[in-house]
Amino acid sequence: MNAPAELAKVIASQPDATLGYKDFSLGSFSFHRDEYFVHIGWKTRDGRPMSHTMDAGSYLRALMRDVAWGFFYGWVNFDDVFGTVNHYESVDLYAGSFNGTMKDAGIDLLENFPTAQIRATFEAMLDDWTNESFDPFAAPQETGSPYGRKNGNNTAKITRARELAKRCVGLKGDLDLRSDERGAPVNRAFADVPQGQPELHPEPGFENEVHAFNLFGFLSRSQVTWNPSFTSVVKHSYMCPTTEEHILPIIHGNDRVEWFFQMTDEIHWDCGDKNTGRPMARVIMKAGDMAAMPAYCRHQGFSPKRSMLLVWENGSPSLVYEIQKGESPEIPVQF
Amino acid sequence: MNAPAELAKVIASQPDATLGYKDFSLGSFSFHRDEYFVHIGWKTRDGRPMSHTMDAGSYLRALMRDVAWGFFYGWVNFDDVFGTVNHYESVDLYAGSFNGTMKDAGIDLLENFPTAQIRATFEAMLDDWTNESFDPFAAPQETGSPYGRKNGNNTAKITRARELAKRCVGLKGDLDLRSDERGAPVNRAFADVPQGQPELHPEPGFENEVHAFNLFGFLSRSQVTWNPSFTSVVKHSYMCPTTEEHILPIIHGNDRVEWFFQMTDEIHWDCGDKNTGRPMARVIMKAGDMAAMPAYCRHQGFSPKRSMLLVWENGSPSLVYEIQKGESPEIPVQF
Amino acid sequence: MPATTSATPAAYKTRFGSLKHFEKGHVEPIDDDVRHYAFSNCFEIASISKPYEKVVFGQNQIYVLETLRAEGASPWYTCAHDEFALVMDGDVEVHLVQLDASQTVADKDKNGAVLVKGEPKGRKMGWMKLSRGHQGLLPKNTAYQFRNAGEPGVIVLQSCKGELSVEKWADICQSH
Amino acid sequence: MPATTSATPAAYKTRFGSLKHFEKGHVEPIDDDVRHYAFSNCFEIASISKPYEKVVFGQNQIYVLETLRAEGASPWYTCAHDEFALVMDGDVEVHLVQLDASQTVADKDKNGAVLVKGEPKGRKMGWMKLSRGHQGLLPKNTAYQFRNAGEPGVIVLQSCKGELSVEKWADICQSH
Ligand SMILES: [Fe+3]
Ligand SMILES: [Fe+3]
Repeated sequence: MNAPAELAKVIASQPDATLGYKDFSLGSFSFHRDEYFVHIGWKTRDGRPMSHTMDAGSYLRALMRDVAWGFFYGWVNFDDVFGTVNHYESVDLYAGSFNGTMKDAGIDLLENFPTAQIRATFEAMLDDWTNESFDPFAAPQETGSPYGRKNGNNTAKITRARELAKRCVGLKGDLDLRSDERGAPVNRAFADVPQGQPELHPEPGFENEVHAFNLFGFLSRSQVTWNPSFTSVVKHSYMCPTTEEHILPIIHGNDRVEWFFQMTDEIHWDCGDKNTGRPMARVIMKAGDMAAMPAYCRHQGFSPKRSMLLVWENGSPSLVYEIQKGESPEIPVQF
Repeated sequence: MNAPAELAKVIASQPDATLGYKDFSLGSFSFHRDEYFVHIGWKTRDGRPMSHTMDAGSYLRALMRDVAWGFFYGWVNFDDVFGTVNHYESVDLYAGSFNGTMKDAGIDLLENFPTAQIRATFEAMLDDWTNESFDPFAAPQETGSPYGRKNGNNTAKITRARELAKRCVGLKGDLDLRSDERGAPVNRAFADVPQGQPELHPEPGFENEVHAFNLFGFLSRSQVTWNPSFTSVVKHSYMCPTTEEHILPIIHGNDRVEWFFQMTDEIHWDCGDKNTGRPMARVIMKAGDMAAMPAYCRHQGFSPKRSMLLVWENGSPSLVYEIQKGESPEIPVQF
Repeated sequence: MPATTSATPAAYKTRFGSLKHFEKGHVEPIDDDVRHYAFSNCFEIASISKPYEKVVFGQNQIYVLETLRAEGASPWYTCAHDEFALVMDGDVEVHLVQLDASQTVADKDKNGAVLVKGEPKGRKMGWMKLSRGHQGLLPKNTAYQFRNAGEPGVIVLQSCKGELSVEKWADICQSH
Repeated sequence: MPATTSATPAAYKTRFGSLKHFEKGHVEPIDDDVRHYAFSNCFEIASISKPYEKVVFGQNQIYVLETLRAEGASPWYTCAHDEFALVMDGDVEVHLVQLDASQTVADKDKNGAVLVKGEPKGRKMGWMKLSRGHQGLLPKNTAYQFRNAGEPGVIVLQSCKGELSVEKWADICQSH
């Protein structure tokens, strides 16, 4: 096992003389970006070169989530070919391993990396390949083009910290409410969301316990899309609401059942088999709808208007072991 | 059989009060666009509703080709789910019929329409859903966003005629050369392509037979991407060169073998099974490379820089019948 | 550098659901059992629920999300852990009492709310009024009561499954 | 309204291939036989060809695309149908003669070029000089000759398969 400093060493080339971007490599994988694309290269087990091409915008939006979420729960598929699986202390990087045909053909590659190593590489890649005019967290109508040659950086926007309440948003010492002053104006698509806070009538001494906040108002001020925050916590039950617009940049395959509560507007989900990618269901969710994503599926959402989605996650640390032992059910409920 | 006028009747709603776009229907299919997406709806054979969501930009770029090419040869897959099959006097419209899993699950729908009917509907849809700032023929770096609410039209750009030489570009009475004056300036990505015409030394009376032209110069002035022209014709052998940048907006499944000659720069192709979509090969083509697309595959290209591709098609009218009778080989050559 | 094409900012209408007006989506199965998606709608559930019936509509191991129809005054509840109430429709008051140790849940690890036996004893902590989109903390070991005076409302409760939780999945979920 | 982010137009370099410098791509099979893609490269073919060997590198029923190494003067050819010559490298002169009926191809439906027997008889039509990217018409029933004086060049010929066409697919195509 290498020392942490060694693990976090990023292997990158000098910037390309014309394009301005660096090439990266991680284990047996190579990464190259040009004006429009990201090219991923690897070798099959019998030594033949394989490659995969992704649109640079799609790739950077996916990479942004993978980095910001710390590789999240389970599978972060950038598309039908490429992605990561989180093992919480290490991360699998793969090409083709969760594509039914590529896996069957044996031309896939999966390599495991210490989390520090893949994180450092992904962070450096994200910073080098994101131009100043492009914000991968923003909705397409809110940002510029991801294409073209290297043109500055957007480091502040790609290093936003995830907002995680410990007990509840707005409690003393916990995550603050969002406001204009804190750099969180109301999003154009939520201009009609009432901003008033709940009436609180605490008796003296109970000011931090008689507590409520305007969750919809809080979400209307989200500056990012497809990036859950924690707003309230019951033991290891996390309310992770988020605002969604356009396409979820990843196809998520959770290692556990995950629940979606659609609080406003609508999202359409494509659900497929986690291991092969073949389509299994569409889930059309409107305001007030609840649906579970079974643990055997991967899912990608489409939100026509910025909407409020409550992602409800079970973050129990023992769950990882139950999943490994096959004791965690893949379906949400039997009836 | 209905009369032609009846066939060309387009079924469209009034414009949506907020979005400004019309809904369309064709047979059992419904079509709706919003700020980001096109939503396609149909019913399964047992009467259940099914739907499919596509990014509006991807949809309009694909629709543009399907309309401009008169439904082309064989399959024009808009993506892994939706598309058309040309039968030359009629056209199949389908959802899921060439997706292995959806077809096996029996939830797909395929309906056949007279060409005049589907063409009129597609043309009206393309015109209504394309805003003035978006040119679906242009490369992403050359045009504005396809997203948002209805904002004008771009009729001139979406009704460009396909440029088809009868014998050879530049011959008297045949397709003209391109020039600044004719509205065809040199593309930024081909500024280094020599514009000189070949030296011609005809004897008197042979001016229209001692003929040559600068094909690369002609292509450097293409105003569109992924839209082949005819430049020279030998019997039913058509040279269909085209300039490519970013992603081929459709996944083409030809009904016959098709050849690609990469004249400059490079294109990477994803090739999959025509009937199911499962991946079969990647083809990396650089300047001077030739490759055939077997008739059993569907293919989609990725061109990092605007490049010149010669698509070489066999347009023999008898080929359609040979294909129907299974007499046309699916592979280009035996060796 | 926004790529927006509109000259003027467009006015958006956020769609909320309510007991009186909700549109329910659905699962479109391709090759799967729709019951595995446990698809329901909180407004539909509340429209067929008894007042303050704690209908589980999301569960993950010990954890639940429940839909409650807020109509009139609820019983007084207490719970050994924090809970949170998100109001999805109507106006709901939440009254809180710092419960005497004698009335709190004896088992500190007990999951889910229980009914307070008799009237809650202890100092009044105060109350709050929640409207649509407001989320309130129900601190552990307090007594709380929901009160709704006007049109019935809908609460989504973040909690653990307890003795008052009602499961009727077949009644609330899309099954084919 | 271009979405370009650069302030100044970027200079692009178009990559052409040549006999002296070409980079060849390849097929990456996933689940298919690479031979079904008949993958070759005109510069590589020309680099191993005899002068004016008509190497078929694309075929579709009766139609072909051939790669010719242009080096010195070719024989005189004639053909019952139009052909087209696209120069991919080097400078190539094409000399044309309006062939006397006695020397043209007797079978009007015959596919592909044939050698003119003896010196071509008929009026000189003129000549043209083609450089990289130039495409010239080789009108049916004329005699034509390619002449290359400098470094060898490469021609891609659009024609039909004929008696002079050379097929050596296994030598030019990626086979595994
Ligand atoms: Fe997820
Ligand atoms: Fe094609």
